[in-house]
Amino acid sequence: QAQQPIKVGVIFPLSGGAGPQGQHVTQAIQAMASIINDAGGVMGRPIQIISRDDESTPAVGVSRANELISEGVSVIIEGWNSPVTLAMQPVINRAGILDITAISKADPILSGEGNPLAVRLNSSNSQDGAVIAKYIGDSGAKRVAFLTENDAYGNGAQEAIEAELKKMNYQYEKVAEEKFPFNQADFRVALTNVRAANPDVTVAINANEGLGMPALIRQAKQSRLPGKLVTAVGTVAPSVIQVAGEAANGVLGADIYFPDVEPFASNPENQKFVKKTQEMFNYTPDKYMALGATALQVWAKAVNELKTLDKEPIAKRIRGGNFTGTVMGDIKFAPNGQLESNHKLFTVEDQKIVVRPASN
Amino acid sequence: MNLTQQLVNGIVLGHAYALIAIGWTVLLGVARLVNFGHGQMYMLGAFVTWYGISRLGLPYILAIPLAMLVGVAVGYVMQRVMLQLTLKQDLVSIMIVTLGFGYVLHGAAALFFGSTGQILSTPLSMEDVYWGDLWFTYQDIAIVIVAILFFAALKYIIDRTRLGRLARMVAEDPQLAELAGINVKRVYLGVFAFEGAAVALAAALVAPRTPILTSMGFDEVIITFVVVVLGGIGSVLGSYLAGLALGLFVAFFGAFVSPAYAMAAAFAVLIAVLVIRPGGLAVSPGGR
Amino acid sequence: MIMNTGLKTILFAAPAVLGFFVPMALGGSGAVYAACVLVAIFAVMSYGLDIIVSDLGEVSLAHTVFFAAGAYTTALLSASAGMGPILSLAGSILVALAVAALLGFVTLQLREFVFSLVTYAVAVVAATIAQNWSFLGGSDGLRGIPPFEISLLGFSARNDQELWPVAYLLLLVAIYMVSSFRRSKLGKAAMMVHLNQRLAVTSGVDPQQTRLQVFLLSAPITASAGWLYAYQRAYISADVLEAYFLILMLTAVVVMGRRLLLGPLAGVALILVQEKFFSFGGYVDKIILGSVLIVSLAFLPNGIIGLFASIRTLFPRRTMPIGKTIPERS
Amino acid sequence: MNTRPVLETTDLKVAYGGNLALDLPRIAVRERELVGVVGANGAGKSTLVNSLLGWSRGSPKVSGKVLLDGRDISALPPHERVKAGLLLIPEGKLVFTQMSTEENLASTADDAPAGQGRRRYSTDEVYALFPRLYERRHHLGSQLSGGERQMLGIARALRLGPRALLLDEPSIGLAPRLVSTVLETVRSLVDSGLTVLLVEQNVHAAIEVVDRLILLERGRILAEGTASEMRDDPRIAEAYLGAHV
Amino acid sequence: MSGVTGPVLRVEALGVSYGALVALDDVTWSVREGEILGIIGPNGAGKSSCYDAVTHLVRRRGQVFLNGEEVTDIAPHLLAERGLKRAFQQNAFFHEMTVLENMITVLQDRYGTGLVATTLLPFAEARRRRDAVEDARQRLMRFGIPEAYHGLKPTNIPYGTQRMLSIALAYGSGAKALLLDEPAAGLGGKDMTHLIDLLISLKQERLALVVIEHHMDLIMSVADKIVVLEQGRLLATGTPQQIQSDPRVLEAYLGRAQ
Ligand SMILES: Nc1ncnc2c1ncn2[C@@H]1O[C@H](COP(=O)(O)OP(=O)(O)OP(=O)(O)O)[C@@H](O)[C@H]1O
Ligand SMILES: Nc1ncnc2c1ncn2[C@@H]1O[C@H](COP(=O)(O)OP(=O)(O)OP(=O)(O)O)[C@@H](O)[C@H]1O
Ligand SMILES: [Mg+2]
Ligand SMILES: [Mg+2]
Repeated sequence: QAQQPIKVGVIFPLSGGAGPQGQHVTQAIQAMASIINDAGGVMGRPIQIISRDDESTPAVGVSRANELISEGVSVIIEGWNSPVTLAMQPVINRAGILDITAISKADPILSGEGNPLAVRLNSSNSQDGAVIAKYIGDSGAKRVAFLTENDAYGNGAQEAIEAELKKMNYQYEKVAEEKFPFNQADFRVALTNVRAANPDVTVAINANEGLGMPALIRQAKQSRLPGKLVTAVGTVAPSVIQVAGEAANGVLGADIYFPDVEPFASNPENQKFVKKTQEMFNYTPDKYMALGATALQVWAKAVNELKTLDKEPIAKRIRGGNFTGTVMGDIKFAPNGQLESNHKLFTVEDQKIVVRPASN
Repeated sequence: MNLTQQLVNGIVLGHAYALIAIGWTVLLGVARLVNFGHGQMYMLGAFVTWYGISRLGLPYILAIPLAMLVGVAVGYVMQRVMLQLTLKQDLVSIMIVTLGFGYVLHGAAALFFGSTGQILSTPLSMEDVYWGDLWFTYQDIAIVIVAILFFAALKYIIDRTRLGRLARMVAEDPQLAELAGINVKRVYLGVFAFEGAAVALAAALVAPRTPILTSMGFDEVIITFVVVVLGGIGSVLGSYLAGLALGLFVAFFGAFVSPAYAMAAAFAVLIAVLVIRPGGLAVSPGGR
Repeated sequence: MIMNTGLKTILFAAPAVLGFFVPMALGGSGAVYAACVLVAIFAVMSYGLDIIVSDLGEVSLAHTVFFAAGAYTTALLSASAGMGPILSLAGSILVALAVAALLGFVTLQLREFVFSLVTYAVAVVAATIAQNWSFLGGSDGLRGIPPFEISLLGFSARNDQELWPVAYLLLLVAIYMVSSFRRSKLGKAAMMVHLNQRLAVTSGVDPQQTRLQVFLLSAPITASAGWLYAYQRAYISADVLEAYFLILMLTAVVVMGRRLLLGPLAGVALILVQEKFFSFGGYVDKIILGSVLIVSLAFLPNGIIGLFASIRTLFPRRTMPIGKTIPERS
Repeated sequence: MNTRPVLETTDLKVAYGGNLALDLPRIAVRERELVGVVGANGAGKSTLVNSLLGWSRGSPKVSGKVLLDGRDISALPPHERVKAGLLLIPEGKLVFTQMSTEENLASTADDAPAGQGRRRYSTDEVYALFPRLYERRHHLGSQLSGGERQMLGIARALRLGPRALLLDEPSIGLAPRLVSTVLETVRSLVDSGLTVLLVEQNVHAAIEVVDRLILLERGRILAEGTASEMRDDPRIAEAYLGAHV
Repeated sequence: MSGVTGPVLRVEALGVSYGALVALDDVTWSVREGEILGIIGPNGAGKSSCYDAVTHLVRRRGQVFLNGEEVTDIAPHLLAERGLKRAFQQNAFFHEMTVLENMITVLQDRYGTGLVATTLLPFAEARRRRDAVEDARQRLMRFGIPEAYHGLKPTNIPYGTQRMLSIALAYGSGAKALLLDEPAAGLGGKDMTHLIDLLISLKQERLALVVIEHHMDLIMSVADKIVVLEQGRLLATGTPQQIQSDPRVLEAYLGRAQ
């Protein structure tokens, strides 16, 4: 009986535009499972990861969730696209299974409507807005332009930045605001408008890492966009830089995790995780992968602590709770289930992410 | 707001649209066939070009014919498989079979090329041209020139040459065309092979403008559809003009309103046009 | 002759009753019920499209809009206005009728590709609206749809197993509607317009009115699938307007062989079973689905069903009795 | 006159599904001969000329041999037989409705070779034969009247340089005046070197121009002979009666 | 105008233009019940265009009266509903259906059941459907289409039989006025006799018949009245005897054949 593995369901897009990222997150979770199993597993039983592809489609996500539920998983770690997460939440919740959202950013995920016991690791729009607003304020830029993906995520992110700027009572002029659909790859028309407005800072908010963001960075460079290009939190991953190539140099961004920067670099848990991932998948983890791994790790810690697999006590332990010794260091969840995180600004130099010395 | 730059954007975009649509114009107008796998064939053309340049180390000028060759092969195989449906003129089935081909191409390309984004950079796309405030690349110039030449040649061939007449005869009544000594199957195969080559050429020229993904192709097929129908089915000149008009519309709508709604607005205009003139812009109302 | 009709009725009624027990026969697990409910919902969705494709002879790419109209109306009426399933069904049908009237009016003059394109354009515009209009939840969609409960009957369905009777009933009604349509004057008129418009006109059929009426019948069928889907999923977003549902519908309509009464149902079942139980990952699944489409249309003139000629009698041909069913004349 | 048959068929059998629609031991048309085929509706006349070309709008099973100038062409697809000089003007739809008269007349087969008894008519020559077509040369096929289409159908075939011509009821839809004009035109084409198999419902008109007449009934030859022999044949008279009332 | 003695169908000053081409100009004729009106004229004279004008399939000038009532602005399908039916010069069928199904389909106005009734009263619908099959079979036989062809697709039956089917489909469940466009084209032998019998029997049913025909023997023997068109204009009207001896008609149309 002790040998019976505990099943953990994992649902991310494994194909389509977000497929590569989804695969990486899944791999990170597998790496973490292997670390946990090496350390004796959960309640003395090994973890078995069952992974599914939601194809970035809510309907598919829901069927996959149903499948995992009937496979008898104890927890489901999911969520790259917000609509997929929002669609899966009620289904998983009704089945009485714990649902941890790793990446999806939409605010309603934590609203409690779909899942009153929601937990999410990725930072929220409002958390993200502050760091960008602070940068704009510090840089003294007066002419600000926005290039924003026209959906809940993009508009929310822009609103958060503007709200923060207002809170700071910072005087600036919004010289351009261009919205575009998620799957846009040609930004020349929008960039022409932005360029004509001659901004000091252009904030680019585009979660389409496979296509839109690298295209935007390249075309901004080619069109000789004046001022600084600032990208929204978490939208410039190493994969984006790889596609964007040289054009990415000089782009400014912010994020919550960097594998080889303090405090992560010296964190033994993180070192273990980075090593394991490189060993198993020949890949250095990025922020998303770290979040996926942390999700599993936090759950495993809670289970081992409470010695139960039941949804409710575990969720209550996580929501509003503290955890020490995770990949992300010592972390804390807000009572609504949101992981609290620290943002760091970085610039891309020589196609490498270079974290700026902390100014706070 | 820089109107001249938007005009340049619109012109380049318009020629790109027209170029992407050209294969389908021929299919639809000349042989009354459709191909919903068009977008995926575009994707394949882009990836073969990319593969030729970055994996096989071919120069751009050789990667293009390679892509076209693959396009021809895919077009040929598609038509070979559908030949019976084509001869029966079963349009509903053809629409759906080509949709199926699009699926297969997408799946196969993703397995083969992977699903990460790639940059298809060509010697032309790396060369930016700055004229005062204006900006474009040599790639953009190539798109405009090739599109114009291609359309002119096509217009001439379809209207004036035996080959064009042949295809039009087959389009109308394959069985009657047989009685005129035409090898109908060969014409169908040829038209589809042409479609494959044309869309691959378009991909090799247009795709370097943006990063490429194996999941792309959806937008391309929609744009093609709009261009072909708006131009009046089968009208070569019409689809050139429709492509150009669409490009300018997208650019200026983006400039004055918002790029977010440019496609939806283009569709709204399309619907309005077709309600007023069901035959598209090229055909006079009530004609035929 | 009377005997014949009676026999036929039994022949139809028996499977209709037996069909209800299919999930139980398959083991009755949660996954089976979930699959069966989805098959029923998507089949109903496809039947709406079926009468457009098979009878009117047009490929409508706007049926996701009707599906979405049902789903969104239900989400709004149940989550925001607190209405029960019966009222939300009525609402869904009304909204779908309004949309269909508009779409039918716009496409009255259009045929073939142009028709397909315009319907597609409508779907794209609808998706843009759904994604951006906060009334419809924008890209976050609409949440908080309550469980399916008809207090009047004391009926409540909190999971797929409990929802199954509703889904199955809806499926039966849809199939019966489609079969009635095909036997009715309107169904014949649709075929006439489809096959030879000039002859149809000179036989006293108004093509435009016929097309409009068929649209008005088709839309509520697909919308009622959206209605149940909203309850089943408890969350609706703009993804219901995406290609996934469109391709699902189209495939279901044609894959078994066109113009078969049970074709769409069998098609949906086939696709979902493959997707749920024999999935090889997104890309391979795409290749499989594409190949099935190609093979069944290009190489099997009678669809997949043509392969099983023996069970063919279970799938009555849509058209009228042909030579052999006519009684011999003395 | 060379007596070797230009067009010959042996053991021709055509079946639709299970029904044998045609069963002919042998038919031969010699150089410069105009052979008429008559028979009631459904006798198999169209089936005969269509199967000589291997062409059909349905899907018949055809067996037997077809020889053109002694060469076995049974295995060739229809368009190859056309190139070899065997031309058919079918009944029913004859012209490309989306093309102008002029385009309809523009040659289409791969450089149909001249010689060997083949003559390609130039556009001017066909316009001279059918002045009406000249007047309508810029009209689309769909805009032509029924009779104009019939003329255009014949004219198109002449443009392709026939060695042997198969005509399926060319007089359908023609005004009486034109019926005789067309049939006389066919006769003069034969006199100038063409070989023709003419299917005609209008026995009355056909018998005036043909050299030989074949009477078909239910897919078999009921009678065969020269025009003068057949004129008095009672079986012909029967068919003739129907047409004449 | 009394319905009994007045013409069933009357057209006045009918004209059709295709762009610059005037295909029909100022043509007037009428036909009574139980009467056969023949329309003859050279190819391209505008005969078929005249039918298109009467049945409102083209834009035209002039007026059309059915049973004394002006129907000029009535939509084509409503004209059919009122009993004005026509056949086309080129055969017109519902191609994917069998001959019998074709016939059943055009009988829908008599045997069809509305959607609501079909849904609520399936048995009544089934009964009507069986009646339709039987009636369709009878009608096909009456129009000279033997039972052996009923199960075939229309394009697979002999051309002559296709002609008869076209007429049967045009007549449908019945008509007050029936316009036929070269019904005898391609007919011969027994089929021709059949056609003549059919025309006469339709005439005896008090149907008003208009027949375009190039087949002089046929038209002269069955028509009560003949209209001759040439280049879109009315050249002559009269009884067959008058027409046959009219020098203008001989010159323009009949030529030396007569
Ligand atoms: N495509 C087909 N499928 C099935 N049967 C066919 C087909 N075409 C012809 N037939 C049958 O073959 C026989 C001969 O037909 P065919 O058309 O050759 O006659 P025909 O002599 O040309 O008559 P007509 O004078 O009316 O043109 C008929 O019995 C007909 O039913
Ligand atoms: N749609 C059209 N567009 C332009 N011209 C047309 C159109 N239809 C017919 N015509 C022309 O109008 C004239 C009359 O045509 P119509 O078909 O009425 O002749 P018809 O008397 O029926 O001749 P036939 O006996 O040969 O059938 C012809 O010269 C024809 O070319
Ligand atoms: Mg024949
Ligand atoms: Mg005519």
